[in-house]
Amino acid sequence: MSLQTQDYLARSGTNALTPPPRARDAQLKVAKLIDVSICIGCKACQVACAEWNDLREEVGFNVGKYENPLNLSSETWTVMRFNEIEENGKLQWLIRKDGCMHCSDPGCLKACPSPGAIVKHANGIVDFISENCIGCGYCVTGCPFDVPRISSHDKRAYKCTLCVDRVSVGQEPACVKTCPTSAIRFGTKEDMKHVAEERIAELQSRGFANAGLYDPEGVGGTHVMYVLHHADRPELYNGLPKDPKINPLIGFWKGIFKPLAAVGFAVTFAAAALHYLAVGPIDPEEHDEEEKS
Amino acid sequence: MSKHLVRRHSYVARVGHWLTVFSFFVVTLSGLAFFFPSLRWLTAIFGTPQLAQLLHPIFGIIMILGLCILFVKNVAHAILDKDDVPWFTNVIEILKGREHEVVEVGQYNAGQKMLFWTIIGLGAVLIVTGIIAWQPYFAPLFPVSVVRLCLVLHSLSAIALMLGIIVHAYMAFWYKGTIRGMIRGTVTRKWAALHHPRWLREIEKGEDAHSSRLSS
Amino acid sequence: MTNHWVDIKNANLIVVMGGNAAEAHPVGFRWAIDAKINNKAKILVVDPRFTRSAAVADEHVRLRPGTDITFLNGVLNYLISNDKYQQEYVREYTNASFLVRDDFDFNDGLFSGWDESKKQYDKSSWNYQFDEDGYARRDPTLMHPRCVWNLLKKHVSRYTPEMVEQICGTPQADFLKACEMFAETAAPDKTMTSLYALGWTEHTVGAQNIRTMAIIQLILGNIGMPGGGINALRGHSNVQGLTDIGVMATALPGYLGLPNERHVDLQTYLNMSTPKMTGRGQVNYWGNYPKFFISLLKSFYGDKATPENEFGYHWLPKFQQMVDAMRFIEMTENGEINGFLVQGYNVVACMPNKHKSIRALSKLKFLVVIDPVASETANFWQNHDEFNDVKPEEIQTEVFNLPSSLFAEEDGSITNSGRWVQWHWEGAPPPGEGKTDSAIIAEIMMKIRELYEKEGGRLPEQILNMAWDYSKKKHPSSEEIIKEVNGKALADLYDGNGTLILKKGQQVSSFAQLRADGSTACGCWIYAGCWTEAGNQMARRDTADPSGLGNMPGWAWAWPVNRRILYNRASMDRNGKPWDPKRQLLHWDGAKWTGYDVPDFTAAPPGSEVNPFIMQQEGVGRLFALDKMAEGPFSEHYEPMESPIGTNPLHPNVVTSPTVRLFQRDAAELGNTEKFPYVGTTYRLTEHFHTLTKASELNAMTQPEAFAEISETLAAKLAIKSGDMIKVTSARGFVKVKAVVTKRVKQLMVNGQPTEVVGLPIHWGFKGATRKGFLTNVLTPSIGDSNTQTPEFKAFLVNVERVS
Amino acid sequence: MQVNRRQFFKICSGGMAGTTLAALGFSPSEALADVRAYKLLRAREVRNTCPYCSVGCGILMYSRSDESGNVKESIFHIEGDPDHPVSRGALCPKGAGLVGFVHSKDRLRYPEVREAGSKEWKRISWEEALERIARHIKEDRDANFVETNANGVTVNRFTTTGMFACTASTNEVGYLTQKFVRSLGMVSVDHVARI
Repeated sequence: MSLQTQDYLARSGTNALTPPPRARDAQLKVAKLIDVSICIGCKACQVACAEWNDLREEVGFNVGKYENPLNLSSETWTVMRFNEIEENGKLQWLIRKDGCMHCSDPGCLKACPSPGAIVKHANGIVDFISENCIGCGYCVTGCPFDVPRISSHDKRAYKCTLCVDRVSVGQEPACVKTCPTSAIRFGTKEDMKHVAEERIAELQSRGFANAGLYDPEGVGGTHVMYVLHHADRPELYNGLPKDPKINPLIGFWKGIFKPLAAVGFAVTFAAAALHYLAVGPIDPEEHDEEEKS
Repeated sequence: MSKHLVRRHSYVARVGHWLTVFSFFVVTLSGLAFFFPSLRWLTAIFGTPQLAQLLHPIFGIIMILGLCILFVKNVAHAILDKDDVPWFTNVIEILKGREHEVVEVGQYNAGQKMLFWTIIGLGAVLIVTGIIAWQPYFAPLFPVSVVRLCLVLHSLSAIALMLGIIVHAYMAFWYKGTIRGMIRGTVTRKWAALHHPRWLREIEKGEDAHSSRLSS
Repeated sequence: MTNHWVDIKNANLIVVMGGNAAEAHPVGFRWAIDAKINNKAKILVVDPRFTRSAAVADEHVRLRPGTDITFLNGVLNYLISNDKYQQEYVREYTNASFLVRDDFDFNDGLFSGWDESKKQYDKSSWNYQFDEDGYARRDPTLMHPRCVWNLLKKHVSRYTPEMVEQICGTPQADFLKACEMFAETAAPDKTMTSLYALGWTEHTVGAQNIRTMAIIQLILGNIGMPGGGINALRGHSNVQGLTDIGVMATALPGYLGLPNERHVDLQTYLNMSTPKMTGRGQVNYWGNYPKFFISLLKSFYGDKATPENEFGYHWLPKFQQMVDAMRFIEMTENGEINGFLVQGYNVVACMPNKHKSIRALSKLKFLVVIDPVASETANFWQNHDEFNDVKPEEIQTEVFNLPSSLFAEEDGSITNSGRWVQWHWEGAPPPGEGKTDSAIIAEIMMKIRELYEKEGGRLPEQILNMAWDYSKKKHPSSEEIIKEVNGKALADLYDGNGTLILKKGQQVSSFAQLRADGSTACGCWIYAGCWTEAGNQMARRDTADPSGLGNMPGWAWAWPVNRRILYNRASMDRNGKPWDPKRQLLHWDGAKWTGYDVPDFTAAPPGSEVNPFIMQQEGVGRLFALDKMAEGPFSEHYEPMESPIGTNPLHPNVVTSPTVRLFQRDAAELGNTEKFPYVGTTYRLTEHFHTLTKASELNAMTQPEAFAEISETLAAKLAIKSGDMIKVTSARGFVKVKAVVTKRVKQLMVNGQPTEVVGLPIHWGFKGATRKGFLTNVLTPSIGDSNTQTPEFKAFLVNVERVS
Repeated sequence: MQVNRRQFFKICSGGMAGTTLAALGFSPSEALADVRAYKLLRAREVRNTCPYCSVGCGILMYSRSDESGNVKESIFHIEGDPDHPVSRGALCPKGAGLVGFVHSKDRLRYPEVREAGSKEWKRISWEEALERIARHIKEDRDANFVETNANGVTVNRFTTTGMFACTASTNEVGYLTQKFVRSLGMVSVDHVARI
């Protein structure tokens, strides 16, 4: 298993002083665009994802809602989330496909302590290299979208790979291909932004004045974007964060704290050494002799 | 009791200490590898990084068990009291190696007592945060924000603990004759007289009473 | 579908009513979304529930289950009284101008001719006035008081917005908003498509629901138009094909009828089955009935069919009464049936009143189930506690379970809703000892033949003379069979000018080549052309779309004669000018009609008197249905048999459909609002296909357990929370399911009283990978539509309780 | 044009992967080591039509083997046929899960009989099943066949055994079934369209 390729833009657990080889970054960035305004919540993407990736979630229960499986898990990499809102007498059933957003500045990668367990490809895909995953769950805490899940069977982290195995041979992700209403599109990020513009204009012409693109700046933009009819209130879509950012604690932990700790060790060791050199050992035997003398 | 030696640490206390030391090293090596990915190679001593991740919390619990023993054994002697005040006022002199000149230490000096409470405190934080962040068993039961906070607190306390332990180990190294106390359980009366004269007096007082009882 | 799936993209308004296209046909629905995005189309959903279709619609309007005719007649009333219809189309292409007999009448809920003692109509007054030549009289000015238009206008005038609100529970403002959307498409260059499915058919007035929309589509000028039409979204993948092939009690392939007892000989049968032309100079294509029928007999009986023996006519069984699915179950329960062969049909799960089905199957001597998976039907005798509370030791039915192939394990063709006949290929053999369906049928057939050949019996020639000229008699290949269905020349065929069209043995390329003299054989005339001398047309894969309208004429093959849009001549005025130049399908090239689709017309030039609906005797679309419907030539609102209001505000003396199909025993199992105060309705979810997908873990994962949807008001009243277990009871039995409390189901004000709807998806049972559960059809009543005998699954009465 | 797409597909997934890889941001040799191996590379691709609803979506079925004689083929993946004019490669959740239906744990593998009053299935041979079924049908037909009605009209029917046909089966099976039932004089016949 190769741990490095020239196509990684970033690689977890890798020192900024010794970055991965990444000369080949003049590449088209890919993106998945999810247009929630034409999503019918059919779950084809869920099934296609499970089918292609050979995942089988346990058959669960109905708990009084349409969601099933109820949440993301190591065997469920995408779920439809349903929300009913009623405003001004008009009912809306907001349905959002949830899963990895493939952030440009991935919090999971930042939090991951295992070298090469999380990589960001030059095309924007953030992928977990399970071989290197140690199952610590730091990625879970790094993700602003609550996406990665640790398997209780093999204790490794899992999430959507954007069907990196399909994309790598020139196909689209399974969920994109299967989407009955073309609510999921795939292409270069530029193209997807353009498609989104057209969709937003169309939605605005239908009275959704706040229609917009969800490509949050706080994580450097994402390679999974949403067209929302209420882009001003993303939280309506079952808690899509309005302004997602990597939590500052993660920034501190994986940022300044590390050199501080290193300095702490250095200082402590140095202090001890210097102290020893200055004061020397205190040996009761010598002391005795000193006193005697 | 020998003429030269006095018993300082019971067998149970020594086992507790070395159990703690051993497990501390294990968790530290793996923990450091998790904290500094460049030290990933440290996990090799466990076989694989995955095993390191698996064993880290288990040795953490062992370390906490060791600490519990130490706590039970030592807590009575670790209460700071007014006799410790001079130690603080003379800390510079002490660092210069003139402790015996400026204070008269009992069983533990104030620095040791503080270290004790620091270790116990950090140990408590480590075990609580460690369990909350333990994947895949307990972490999924808590909100991500709590787990995240726990992980950061865990690493902060771990680093603090490591620094504390370095100081602790250095002190043991600096005060020659200390380490044998923790290995063999006994220290020389000279050592005791130098570092813990008040404690030695109390011991000797006890010995006198004992021998007079014997002789009477 | 008069049109087809891709054509939906050409619509300006998509009305989803009597169905839930996004949920039941998600991929077909992509073209509705396409219309919305690329054609600025609007989507209107009229449904008791806020469905997944409604989630992406521009408007959602609620109505009470079983009141669609009221709503649609209300729309008709709005369109007619506001002059929102396409006048030229109505005048020229519908029977609006036709004069109706003076003794036709409608009074207090009943049409003329009702015989109370027989409980049926004498339909003779439901007809046109004819002139001395036998042609229908017309008044193109539409002024005559007896013309269809004025009768229709009068008939629907009672359906005011107030009446709609009273019966449907639809607030007037919502209803009028919907009417305005319909009205916009009265413009000649605007079309509306109607997407409906079982939400209309599965009612006691199912066929009339559809007719009402068909009338709307005719007056809006939307039939024959790209982006228009009346589009049945058929349920199962080949429900269209099996209907075309006529595997039904009284049918033969190609919508020919199985002879009944009145058809004493071939000539009588042909005379009674071949319609007479009733419009001067019209085509009356069904006049070719004898050609199709004789060709079928030649296909069935081969050389054994000769003019001397009426082409084997008497080997066909003649029926006394139609034994359709519901009557069959009734007869079985009566002990009148001994044996039952079931091919991939989950009877216990699919038929109404599951307890009745179980009682019936328990009376059988033998049951043969041919299925790829374990079904509730094959296992009906197993005890599964309250899910299937039976005593196996008391059930004396001998049950055979034969493992068959499924789609992936066979070659063959299936016909989609848009009439596209598509060929598919086998990818792997069936598991274990499984065999293909055709092999199983053929092997049983050969076994029976063997017995008759050896032992004799009753009329062995009926069995032995059926042609079975397949190279492998026990495993006929799909190619051989479909070539037989397509038909071939049995002698050299010449046209009127003496030119050789086909040599003996060649495949026919169109039903126009069929003959009534026994010189052609054809198993299903509308499929003539699917496998011609040029080969398998159904396997074609050319995706070219020369018109840009999505017709894809080179992809697979559509019946009839690869026509993609039925009645396409009606997309132009009489002179051949398209109603909308952007949607021009055909043009006159000086000698014939040609263009992007196969003309649904003759070679009559522009301006001729030939009307575009060539299958009809008078060549026009019928606003007035003559005697074709059981309940009457116009549609009328009748309450469901289990009505939550117990009256009919339009005519309290005739509450429910007078002609409804209801057996006496089943009448005793009807409930009323006293015990069952809420309206139950059943439906599908997008995650599952009936009870098939529950066998697949991948699908079971996505909707694992049975549930019912109730409104927040009902939940509050009964102290039910989402996720609680509830018991839903009808006069037929009970089911226990999880409660989904939702804003998407709402209380309606009907006839002045609050009415609650309980939604019941149908996908679970006591077999499969999903959580074991009840079959929803425990609850549904055994009542049928009077035209189609389709059971009422959409409106019945239930009670709901919380299970503690 | 089908050939073009298919060729393109094969080429993409096989030899020329590198071009695509580079275009989409992977370097061929090493990146492949880090992503899951593409699983359809040499699978046999067969076209079919989804058996659920009547949209008639095109599907591509992938089975292991190159049809060599020693292999019993097994379909391991099904996805949409991008050439199909209606579905354009899309499949709804039902269609997307088809492989689960093909390999359902509930698939029947051999003929079984449940004897009258019994509580269980018993495995039997095809020969026995066909023998017994044919005998049942013949006995019932011979006992209840009606040649003429009360008025002396030839009717040649028998109602006491019925058949319901399947609407997921092909037109060919439908036609065969039509011939089967009518050749026995059966009139108690229906299919799922009615429901």
